[in-house]
Amino acid sequence: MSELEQMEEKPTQRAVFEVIRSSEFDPEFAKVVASSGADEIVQCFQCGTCTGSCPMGRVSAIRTRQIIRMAVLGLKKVLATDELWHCTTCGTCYDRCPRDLKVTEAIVVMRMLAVREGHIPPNLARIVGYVYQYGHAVPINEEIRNLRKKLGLSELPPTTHSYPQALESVQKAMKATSIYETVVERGKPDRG
Amino acid sequence: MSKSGGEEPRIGVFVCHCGTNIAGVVDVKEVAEYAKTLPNVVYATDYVYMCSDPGQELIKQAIKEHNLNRIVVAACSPRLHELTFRRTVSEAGLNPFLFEQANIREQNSWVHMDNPEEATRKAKDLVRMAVAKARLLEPLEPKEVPVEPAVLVIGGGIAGIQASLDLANKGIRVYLVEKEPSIGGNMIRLDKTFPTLDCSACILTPKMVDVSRHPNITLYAYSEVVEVDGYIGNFDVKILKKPRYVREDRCTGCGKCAEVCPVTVPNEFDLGLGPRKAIYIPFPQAVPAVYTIDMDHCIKCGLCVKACGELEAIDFDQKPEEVNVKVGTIIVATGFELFDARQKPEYGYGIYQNVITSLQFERLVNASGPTGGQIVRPSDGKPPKSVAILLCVGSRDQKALPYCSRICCMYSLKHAHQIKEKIPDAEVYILYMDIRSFGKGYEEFYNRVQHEGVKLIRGRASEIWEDPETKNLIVRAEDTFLGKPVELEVEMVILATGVIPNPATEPIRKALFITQSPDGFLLEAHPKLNPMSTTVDGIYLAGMCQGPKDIPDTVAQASAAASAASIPILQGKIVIEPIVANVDENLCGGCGICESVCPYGAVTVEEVGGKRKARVNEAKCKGCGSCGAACPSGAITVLHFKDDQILAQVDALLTG
Amino acid sequence: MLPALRRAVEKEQVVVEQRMLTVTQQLVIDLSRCVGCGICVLSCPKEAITQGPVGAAVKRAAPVPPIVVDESKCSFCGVCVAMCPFGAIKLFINGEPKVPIIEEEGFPKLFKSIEIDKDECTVCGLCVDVCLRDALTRVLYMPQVRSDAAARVRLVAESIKFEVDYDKCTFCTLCSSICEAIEVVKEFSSEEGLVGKHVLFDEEKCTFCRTCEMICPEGAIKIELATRDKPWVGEIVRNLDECIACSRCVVACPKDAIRVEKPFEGEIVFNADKCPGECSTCVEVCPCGAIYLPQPTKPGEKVPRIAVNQDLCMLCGACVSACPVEGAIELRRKAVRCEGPETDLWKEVVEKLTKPLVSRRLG
Amino acid sequence: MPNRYPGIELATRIVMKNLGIELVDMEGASCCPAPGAFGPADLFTWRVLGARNLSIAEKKGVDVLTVCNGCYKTLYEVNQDLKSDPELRERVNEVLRPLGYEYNGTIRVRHIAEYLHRDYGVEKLRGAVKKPLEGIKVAVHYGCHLMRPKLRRELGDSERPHLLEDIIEATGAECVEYKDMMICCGAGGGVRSYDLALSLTLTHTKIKNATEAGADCMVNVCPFCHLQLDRGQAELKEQWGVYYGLPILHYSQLLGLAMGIPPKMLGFEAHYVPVDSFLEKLKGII
Repeated sequence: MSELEQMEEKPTQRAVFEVIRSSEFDPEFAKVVASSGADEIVQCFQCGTCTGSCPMGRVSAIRTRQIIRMAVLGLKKVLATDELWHCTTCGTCYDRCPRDLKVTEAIVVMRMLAVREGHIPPNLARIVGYVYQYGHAVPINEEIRNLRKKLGLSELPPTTHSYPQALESVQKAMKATSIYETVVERGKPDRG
Repeated sequence: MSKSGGEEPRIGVFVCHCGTNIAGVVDVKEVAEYAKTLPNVVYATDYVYMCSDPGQELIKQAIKEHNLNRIVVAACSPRLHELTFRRTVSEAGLNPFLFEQANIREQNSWVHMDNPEEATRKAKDLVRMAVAKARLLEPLEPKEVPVEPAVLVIGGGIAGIQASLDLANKGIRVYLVEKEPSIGGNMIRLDKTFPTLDCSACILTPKMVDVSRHPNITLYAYSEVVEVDGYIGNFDVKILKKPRYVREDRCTGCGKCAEVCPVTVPNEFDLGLGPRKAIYIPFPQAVPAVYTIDMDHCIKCGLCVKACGELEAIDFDQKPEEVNVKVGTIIVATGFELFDARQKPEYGYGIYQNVITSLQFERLVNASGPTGGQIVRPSDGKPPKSVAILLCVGSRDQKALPYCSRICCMYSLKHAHQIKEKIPDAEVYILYMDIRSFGKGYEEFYNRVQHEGVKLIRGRASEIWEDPETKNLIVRAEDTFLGKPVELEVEMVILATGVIPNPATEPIRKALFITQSPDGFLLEAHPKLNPMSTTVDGIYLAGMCQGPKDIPDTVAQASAAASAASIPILQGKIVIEPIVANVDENLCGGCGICESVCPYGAVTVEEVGGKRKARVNEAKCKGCGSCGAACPSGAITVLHFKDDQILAQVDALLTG
Repeated sequence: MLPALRRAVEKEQVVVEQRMLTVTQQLVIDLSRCVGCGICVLSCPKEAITQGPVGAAVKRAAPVPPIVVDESKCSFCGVCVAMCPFGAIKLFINGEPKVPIIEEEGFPKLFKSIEIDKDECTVCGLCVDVCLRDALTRVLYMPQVRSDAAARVRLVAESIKFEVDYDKCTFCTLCSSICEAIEVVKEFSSEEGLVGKHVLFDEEKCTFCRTCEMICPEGAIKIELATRDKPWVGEIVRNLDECIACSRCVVACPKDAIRVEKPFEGEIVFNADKCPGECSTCVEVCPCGAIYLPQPTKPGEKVPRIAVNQDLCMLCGACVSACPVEGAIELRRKAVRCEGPETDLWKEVVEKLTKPLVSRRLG
Repeated sequence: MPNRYPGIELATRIVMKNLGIELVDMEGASCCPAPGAFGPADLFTWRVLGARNLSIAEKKGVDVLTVCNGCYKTLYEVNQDLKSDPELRERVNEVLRPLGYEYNGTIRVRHIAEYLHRDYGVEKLRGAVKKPLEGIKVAVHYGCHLMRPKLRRELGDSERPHLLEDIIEATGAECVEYKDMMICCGAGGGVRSYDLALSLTLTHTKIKNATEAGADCMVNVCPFCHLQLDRGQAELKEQWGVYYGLPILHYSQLLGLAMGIPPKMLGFEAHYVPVDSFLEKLKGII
């Protein structure tokens, strides 16, 4: 059996031979990404400065250039990839892009579109849930309360922790936008 | 209402179909019929191509048959065929300025393609306006001025040298001005030229010698053009000869002075890699071979004076000297400079010792360079066993230079070849976005370099880190073909820095009233059909000052510019368009606003009979009308665009 | 990136460096020698050197250079090297100490000299004791003679005469038995029997103790010593590079054997009435130790707040640079002496150096 | 204000008080909210909540000062977005108005590092230092969102900046250069909570390189970086079995030490990597 045949035998390897068909290109997707704040991505000339600059690219499978490429072509499956969530939004690619693309912003926009498509990472749902519940992504716990007291600070900081009405306004604001429905509600079962 | 020659206007209107360009949208027959209804129109017709021979014949016939004395053609933009129809009218015996063109194509049929009805209505409006103006047209007589048979060439690089030699060989006097102590420009710094690998100095120095010996060329080296006045055929040029502190007529170039000079400083010519003395010639084949004292570093110890001895060529008291010349035309060949690689801090130029620029590499690999052609890296003076060449440093970069610098791909391939030639076991990497090998024999050269084992990596370098111990450099990029980040540890990095217009061009550009394109290079009159002229008559462009180009293109453009610059001189006189500003001295208050707004320096306020009055230099005036619009007392009008003519058009538009 | 210009404070040095691929020039200022006198500031043809803080202004942990070289203006010509009276500035080209302008005779060296009259000098070393630098060293030819009697004798002896009266000598060998310098040679012949022959003397071993003379039973030995005029035991070695021409040695010499010629002629004036006292910055910075705070010799005596010993002053001007009081110190250099060609550049430098200098208020 | 490290809050309050700068609390403020972890959930909501926080400061008529790069990114960029886009501002205010808030774009947002460097001034800061931390080698950690993206900041070059170096050197300490100095701590963009192991790889690179360059501590200006660099070392020990023990200090804490504030008032207790050995080193100074 030839090497090629062997690889074709294994279904996991088949992806290597995957053909991207023009039918997969969703021109609407590219437009949505552009209209959500990453309007210049079509100018990408695939130089690779972003991938080469990416600290995460050296330790993970994230390939910034390819993410942008998929968005430009309208390959919506980029939204379902794990790598999309590997970006630390450090902005090095953004700062170096010779085409002045807002690379990091494009990735954040794509993440938002992924969330709308239902690809909600559990941590994101949890953090949004915390903000809804406490007004903070990192709420104060018992241990920190004690430490604050020990240091002579007020037990609770003068934030939503101390002002229930302020918390209520945060919650109302979140309810007034689509986040409540798309993330808070849908993400609930994930919150342990 | 002013009339010409006292006759009643008899206007003929000719509506062009331009194939279907106009007729496909505008109902040309209806427009022609409409024209007949306008006052003073005695004849109107339409035709498929007015600009064609039969079309022009049609106009001439109509003039004769109907005794027409004003002609309106409704067709394309006057930019294209105004001259054609002026000639037609003239051949029929009318003054060519009794012609008016209405643009019903660019400004009508092309922009209102989906609305034929409105377009037809607008065509009628435009014709009505043209007719209204035609009624008031006056005959104008073009003027002729004699041409000074000499050319000023600014910049002594290969472009200026080539242009000067071409002109001088035609028997025309040339004043060549170069700001550096020697001519040769950037090309004389290069080692070899792609793709033929000719030695740059070997092919250039014969031309430099020709320049210095040519009886028709006066060379002003170490000089600058400080003022230009006048117009095509008659430019007055003020040249400032900077003091060399060495008398050109006495210095023999023997070099004894430099031997004893105790002050050693970096030689700009070597981009700081090698030394020179405070009294120096930039390189051995310099033209003129005259030494120059760098007063920024000279301490006036007098050792050179002693060494020079009886020649007495050194003169610490030399002062700048002004020279005035008169020329008919001017060629600008002010060249380029390199992009400052420090603006890309991620590459560490200026911080890491072993990161150099391509031009520094040219000096490094050059046999007459500071190392005698040995390729060594700056940190330890040892030949590097691995080199990365980074393309597009500054070029094609929205954060720096948006344009392609055109030469870097090829010179970098050449550098890769030269490294392989001198250090055969060295690894050479080229990091590129695209290889643009656009010229004759260039793709073949690219092929050859690939054969020599140079590794081309398709990815733009993202950053460089220096290992503080070894001073080696770690270049990071993505190999976009593999889709993987790569790290290359190399002993030296060459940055293929892009090119920018020479900053020294700017004052010259302003003095000559020529314009620049958004990239900062000088703007040509037409990118396709007139790439060696400017929008100012009598001023031409050669070489990199107009845009990035390689040596063959520079030489070709220089010869083209020389040819263009010689035309007015060989004609001996030039005709000046009579559409110029005109001052009514009775109304002029001499406030000078016109002078300040004129973009061509054509209007000046002068004393006339004890009063200040605006004066128009008709040869310099382009008839743009800025002065007329700005004049608070209505003293300035532009002939052929007089106030009553324009107001008549406006009236015609509003009363339609 | 080349050319690389650099200025760095490294240990006790300021290094101003210009590096090209094939040539590296370094101007090195030795902070332990630089007193901040400002002579280089005035001499620099490119005005590349400026005065830094001197004296009391310097109260920081890290060394603050009293002169500041602007590396972008410096031509590395070496005039400052030639002019510095303290040898604090050196020029290195590719690592080698080199001053092309002096080598090409484009500029002279600052003149100074120390002359020692060997005839007068007793090598007492008082001059060495008072020297503030390492300009004088006492070299003794026989430093270890305390336990070596013979060597001691030879320091003073021109010759030692050992005479034996053979008429009296009985060749008893008493003398040779107590002294290594004496050997008694005896011979026997059949004809004459046992006969004494010679008493040999080795001058090198003699310590001039005269025991032989005393022990000889017949009084046959006679020792005489011819002494040198002046025992020549060593000399004072000069190092002009180190000499700051303060003349302390001249003052200290008990024999008036030293003559120092200073590079500058002129005078220094202390307007003691303007000095506020209790500052003593000038005293601290003076490289020659020429300035002092006069002490009353008896109670109630009025003494000036500050004074200078003109003999010790070499007119460098460090005190003027350091003094924080307007007009308290005035320096008037009248002439500058050199060794080598007096070029036009030298004359220009002299002109600048001979302008009067007056202390100014700080800031 | 950081919830996880109250010591940073305390240190900042004391230091600013000693510098004579009055801090005004923003009562009822919420999470900024986190640009990377919350933003992608819905960028509009992110701006609404950010604008709500800004409006609290607007009402008090004071500019916003952050001690955190994340808060800085959110509040600075939301402020910038809403100031330049009236339509977006109106949409945001439509949500806020019924809740009793309104964003008007009347204030500036500044980071404490920026404030001390640009407004307070490095020279003045040096003057406030009572115990110069001479001999202390600091590895500088900028964190990403202070300087980047540079097109949306006014702090200059982000490749080789010297903003933090300037204010750190004002304390008398020396900054050491280390490889990959400008890379991310690994935590940003929600990566810490998405994939801890992945985020720790960058943390490891940073801590290792800084340690090898001879740093005595690493100074940051962001509590989230602080967490990743500090607690991350404990996690690296647990997961990879490697431990460097490089003390992590927020700039406020470092400045506090240099101003002679007793360490126990700077809240080092909450740190995972003990700072005892570092404080030991400072014994002669503070």
